[in-house]
Amino acid sequence: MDERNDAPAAEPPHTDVTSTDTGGPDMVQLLSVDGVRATQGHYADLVSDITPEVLRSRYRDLVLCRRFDDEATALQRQGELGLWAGMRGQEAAQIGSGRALRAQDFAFPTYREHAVAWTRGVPPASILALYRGVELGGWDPDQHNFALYCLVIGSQTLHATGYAMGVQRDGAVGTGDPERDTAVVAYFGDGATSQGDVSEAFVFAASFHAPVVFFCQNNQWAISVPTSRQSQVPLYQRGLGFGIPGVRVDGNDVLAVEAVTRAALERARSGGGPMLVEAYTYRMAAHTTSDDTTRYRDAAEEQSWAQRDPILRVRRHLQSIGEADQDWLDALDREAGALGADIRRQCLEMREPPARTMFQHVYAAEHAPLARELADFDAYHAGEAAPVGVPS
Amino acid sequence: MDERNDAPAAEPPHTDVTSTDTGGPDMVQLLSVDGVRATQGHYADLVSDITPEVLRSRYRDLVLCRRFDDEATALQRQGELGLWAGMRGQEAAQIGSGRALRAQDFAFPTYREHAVAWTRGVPPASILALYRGVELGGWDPDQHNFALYCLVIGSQTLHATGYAMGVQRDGAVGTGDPERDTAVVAYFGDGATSQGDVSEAFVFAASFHAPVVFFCQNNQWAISVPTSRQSQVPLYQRGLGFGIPGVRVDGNDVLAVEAVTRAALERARSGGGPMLVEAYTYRMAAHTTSDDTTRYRDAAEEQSWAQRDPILRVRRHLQSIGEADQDWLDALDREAGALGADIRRQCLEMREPPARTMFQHVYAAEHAPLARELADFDAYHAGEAAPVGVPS
Amino acid sequence: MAKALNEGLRAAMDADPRVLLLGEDIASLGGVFRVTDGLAKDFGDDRVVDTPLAESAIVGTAIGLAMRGYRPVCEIQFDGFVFPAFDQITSQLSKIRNRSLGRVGAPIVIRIPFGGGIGAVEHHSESPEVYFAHTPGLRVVSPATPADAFVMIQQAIASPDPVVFLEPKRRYWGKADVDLSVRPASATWDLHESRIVRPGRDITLVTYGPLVATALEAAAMAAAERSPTGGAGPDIEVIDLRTLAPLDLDPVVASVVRTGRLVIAHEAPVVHGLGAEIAAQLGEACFHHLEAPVVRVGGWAVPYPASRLEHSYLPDAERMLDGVDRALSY
Amino acid sequence: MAKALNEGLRAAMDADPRVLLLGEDIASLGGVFRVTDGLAKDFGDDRVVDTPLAESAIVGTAIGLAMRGYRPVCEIQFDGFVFPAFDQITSQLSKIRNRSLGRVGAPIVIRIPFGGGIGAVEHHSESPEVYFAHTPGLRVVSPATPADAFVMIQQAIASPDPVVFLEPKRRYWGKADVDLSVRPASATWDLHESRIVRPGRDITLVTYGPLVATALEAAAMAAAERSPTGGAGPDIEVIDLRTLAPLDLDPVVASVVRTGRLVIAHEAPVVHGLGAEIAAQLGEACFHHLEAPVVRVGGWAVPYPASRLEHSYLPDAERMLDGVDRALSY
Ligand SMILES: Cc1ncc(C[n+]2csc(CCOP(=O)(O)OP(=O)(O)O)c2C)c(N)n1
Ligand SMILES: Cc1ncc(C[n+]2csc(CCOP(=O)(O)OP(=O)(O)O)c2C)c(N)n1
Ligand SMILES: [Mg+2]
Ligand SMILES: [Mg+2]
Repeated sequence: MDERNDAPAAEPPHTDVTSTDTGGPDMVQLLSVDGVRATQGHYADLVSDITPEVLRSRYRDLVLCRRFDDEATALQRQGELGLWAGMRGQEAAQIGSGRALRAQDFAFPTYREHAVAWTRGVPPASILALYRGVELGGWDPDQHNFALYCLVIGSQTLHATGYAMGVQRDGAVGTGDPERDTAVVAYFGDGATSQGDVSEAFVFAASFHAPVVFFCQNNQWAISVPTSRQSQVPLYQRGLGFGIPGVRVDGNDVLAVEAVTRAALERARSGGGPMLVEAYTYRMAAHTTSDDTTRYRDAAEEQSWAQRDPILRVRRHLQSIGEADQDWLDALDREAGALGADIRRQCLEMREPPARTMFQHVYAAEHAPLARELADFDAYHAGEAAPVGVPS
Repeated sequence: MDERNDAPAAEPPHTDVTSTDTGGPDMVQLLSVDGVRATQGHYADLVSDITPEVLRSRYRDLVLCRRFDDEATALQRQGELGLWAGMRGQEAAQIGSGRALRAQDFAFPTYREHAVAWTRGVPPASILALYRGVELGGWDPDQHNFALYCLVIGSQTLHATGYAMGVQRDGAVGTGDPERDTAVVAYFGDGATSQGDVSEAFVFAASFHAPVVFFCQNNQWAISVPTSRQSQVPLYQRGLGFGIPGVRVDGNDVLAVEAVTRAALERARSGGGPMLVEAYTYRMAAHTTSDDTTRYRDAAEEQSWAQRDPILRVRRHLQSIGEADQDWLDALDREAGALGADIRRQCLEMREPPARTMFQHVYAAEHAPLARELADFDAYHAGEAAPVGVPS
Repeated sequence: MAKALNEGLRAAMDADPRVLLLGEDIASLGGVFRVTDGLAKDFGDDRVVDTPLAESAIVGTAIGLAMRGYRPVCEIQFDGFVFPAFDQITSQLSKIRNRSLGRVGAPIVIRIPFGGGIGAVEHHSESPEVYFAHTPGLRVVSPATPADAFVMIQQAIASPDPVVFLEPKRRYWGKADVDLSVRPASATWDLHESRIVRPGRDITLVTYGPLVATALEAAAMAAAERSPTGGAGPDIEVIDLRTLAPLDLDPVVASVVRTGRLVIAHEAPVVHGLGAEIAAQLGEACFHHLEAPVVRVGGWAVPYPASRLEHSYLPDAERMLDGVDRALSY
Repeated sequence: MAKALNEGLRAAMDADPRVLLLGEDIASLGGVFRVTDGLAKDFGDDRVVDTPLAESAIVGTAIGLAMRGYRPVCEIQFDGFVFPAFDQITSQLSKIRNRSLGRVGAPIVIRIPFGGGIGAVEHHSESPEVYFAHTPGLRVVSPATPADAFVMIQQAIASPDPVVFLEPKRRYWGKADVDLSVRPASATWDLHESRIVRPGRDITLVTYGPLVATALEAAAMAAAERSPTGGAGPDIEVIDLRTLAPLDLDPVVASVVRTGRLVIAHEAPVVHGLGAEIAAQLGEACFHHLEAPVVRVGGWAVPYPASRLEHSYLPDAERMLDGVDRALSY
């Protein structure tokens, strides 16, 4: 395919039926690896409002988030972060699903949803606070309708389900009011599907018909363990026996992800109950900066997925329809550079709070023993290093 | 249907395709409520070796186990047991599956599998030990290939899966040697399907292709909570998304249960991996003797299930083919009476062991602090009630 | 006490529409101990929720509900069944406020019928309080009387912090007059206040929950031994901790300063039991006042035994008095 | 120490074909700390099993494997992730021998990298030892040195009882000569023996796992203050508990009888920490020998803080010396 082709090719309309990708025939795809956009079909119709202009803004999301990720990785290498869990390769799954959310919706992330955070307006630097080790949280969940990161695999799916049960009790489901009806989305990985909590979340969500979308990014690996160890049937089917329909979407196709997530969210908001979306994608980088992928997967696999880079295909598409000329791309590059520099600056400026703040917010109400411990703490730190003396 | 009809009716052969029962069209049934036996079909063929003679022995199992259950209930009412979890209505599900086991197979029960225990040769009185409160266990699991009861819902499904993984490592799967190839069966209830442990057991069993059959007795209730609260799709489908095929069988049909369980066990033994059997049945009595069913279900429901009593239909069938004359039935009644009396006698004779035995078997190896506690215990009990004195 | 708790829950639900109950068999059945009897009928299925059978999910969804502004009260059917929820309690519930810098609260109560003495089968008689008391971020309380139960359950629900609410199940059937007009705002005492339930001069006996009644029995037995002419029988001061986390040991210290001797009793194993911390703190606070080592009376370090042996496992009045005697005769 | 553990696991697997390892990322990756590095290659996938991501299932299936005659060693990836398995450990693993009257054993080792000090994110620096030590039926140990780790992991695997094996993760990288010929049968000491790692005259400092090295550092700092002319700087006796359940306090008692003063240090919160039980027992055993209250130095009663604050959370040599000073100047 000629990347410079300015006008859409005069081909028969592309449909979203399936992909010939490794995701198998059930996978929804709207943008092929070559950058051809499907224009007909159920899911294509759902995103017919995504004009080239909107798609350019998605592309911008993708590029900026990748830059954010790269900058964080670099900061970690330079000792400015304790750890970084990169998302390279998963940007489309995150931007597509994040952009499908409405303001009133609420998202529950794992520790890797940096691009979803981006769509929720969480400042990138806030995320670094956690990985820099200066905070355990980083942002106000209620300000962004985006929960704090959750490092214990699977736990957050229950919180999401409970939150959705609260939404039901608030009468914010199925009213038909688009500003009011609310969905919840729970992010989790392929490995997480094995945790009891995730299955229990399916049980509760199905039983109470809760407005929650389970969004599984199957990035093929749980650290060093391949998805096949967690399940020998496609993960989007995991919900079937719980009464939760599932759909597999090409997680490297930002358009398809947005379409599929929109449908699932709308179903939830309108009272249709929970649904499972499996975004079939790939963790292109290591699990975290502490990980060593050479121990468990080969370069060929990584290379084959590099072909399916979620950013590449959007650029190809935009270029193919003449919506991404070099000037625009260059400007975006500069914007990304500035973002990276800004994130870096903010990161370096981030100091840990005074140690005594660890005693704060343990409880909301008074707690005498802790107050005494804090007094001891303060006394210890106020005094000089305790003199070492023989018994008096 | 005329229960006295001595010869099989000259009808077209009955098949096991489906039942018209409340279990729905997918449910395997071989003995209708009226006592008509299906003689053709996949599952019917699997139990073609179950001659009327064998069926008489199954009937005997059912009758004796019910008597056991009744006796235990009576003993509890009289204060001889602390509690009793009855199984009335579930005898066929338990006898059918228990009789499908081979000697080398291993079963992991809940707290209600008294009739499975019966098929494993566990003396009924041993089971009473637990409910009488004189022991926490009651039998030697390895002697009967029948694990101790498990009161924490769902836990045992993981033990069963692990045991099955051990069977695999022993090379006792898929050798073709019927004395060697071994399957494991995990019993659990409809309520248990919601526990994370059960889903995790599915994950491990599927991932490792372990020779374990998950046998769910859907008795419609988890104490006061109906199955519909746990799942809105039939439970036999729960395994689908884990890669575990499922089948629903009429749990009140001892023949169908034996057929379906045989098939699942044989599949496991031969290396075909795990399978889920849902025995669709009914807890005709209260959850336990502490329970009060009037608070959550109506008599009409109980009555409708009474029609489907698992014992009744076998008798109808045996009578219809002239294999259950009154003399035989009377003799069986007497045997049951004797069994009941014997169980009662053994129960009443059961004394709690000396209290100091609670210190035994906490550890296999030496444990100094516990030895000191035991010494304190002995000293305390050796002395008179400690004199109460003012400070010396 | 079951009835008092029922009334307390009702008062809390009346007072605040955000309060809702989650648990197994709590709606139509009213809970296996009937603590929630009638509440589903009066407050509806949305506020008294029979959940699927999964404790981790009960606590996990409660956290989500709390994030949405609700104040869930979870019932764990028996002490032994709280462990599937231990991860959600320990790693999520207890930390959420701190890690969010106070932005996300978790005003969740986890009600657990706990302890032995009812002749139950395995896993129905556990005393897991230390697991929770050792976990920063949680509060742990246990009422000993119906009157306290009525007030404390309301206080716990009103607390902005997560509270593990341990109900001494063998005292459920205990009856007493309860002033049903008390509300958290009108209570004269805080959720986290220990109290002297029986003053005494000779020795301090500290306990909580199910054993408070037993301790009073022991004190009465000792008193019965006493004669006006100065016969045997020590005058035992009994303190009901009520709050296990935070501990309120000031009354205990004040008492031991007077008596010089301390016995601590609980059903949980002595080793690493609540008594260890109390002994450690008192050993420091009353270093010069203790006339004898602190004596701990508790469960043995074995799995909770078969029910017919539980009387030999559980501290009774005699064993408490034996402890008293050992402390006094040191 | 990681390498010593690796060698110990290898020796145990060589010695007994029933030993197998279960865990997340332990095969091709060799564990996130490389403790199982190379073992999958040498012993095969059947004996070094990369499991699906579920801790309850890891322990639960280990119990089943043990019932079939295997001796599973489970790896929990980090301390904070043991809680999903807490139910299986507490209600099943710990009780199975007792409830079966000794017919069913559970020779299972649960390896847990534990404690802080490596600058990790949340849930990766927990010290859950008391939860296990308080649970009858479990054994709990923690090695402090590579040499001990090598022997203790073999002893733990050889134990017929379940052992929670706490590996001080910040000492994984510590190197030392290890005698690789020692086997459980040839070891001169038992798994459950504490030991004096540094004799001293003035005060006893008890700790375990990660803080043993810190305690030695503190003792060295104090010694450095000492002058031949009798200057400041107490002579600190350092005891490495090694075994947390059962506790082996005889050496501690003997030491305190000599020194009259005791400081206990651990990373876990002080409240209900291991030090509480030790203080309680010593308060009794050394009632007349203690010249000052037992001093406990530990983590604060707050959730483990963000990593950049952990130095203020974890007891370091200075805080230990502060505790020593408080005990000495009482
Ligand atoms: C309960 C629990 N167990 C183990 C871990 C350690 N751990 C962190 S990430 C991870 C793999 C997660 O895989 P997946 O769910 O596929 O998410 P991904 O990292 O691929 O996004 C593991 C095992 C954890 N965080 N929580
Ligand atoms: C983990 C756990 N939670 C709660 C309970 C209390 N409980 C005992 S039986 C039961 C219902 C079980 O229902 P089901 O699995 O359908 O089995 P059934 O009793 O009907 O045979 C409950 C909630 C328990 N034993 N274990
Ligand atoms: Mg993954
Ligand atoms: Mg049931």
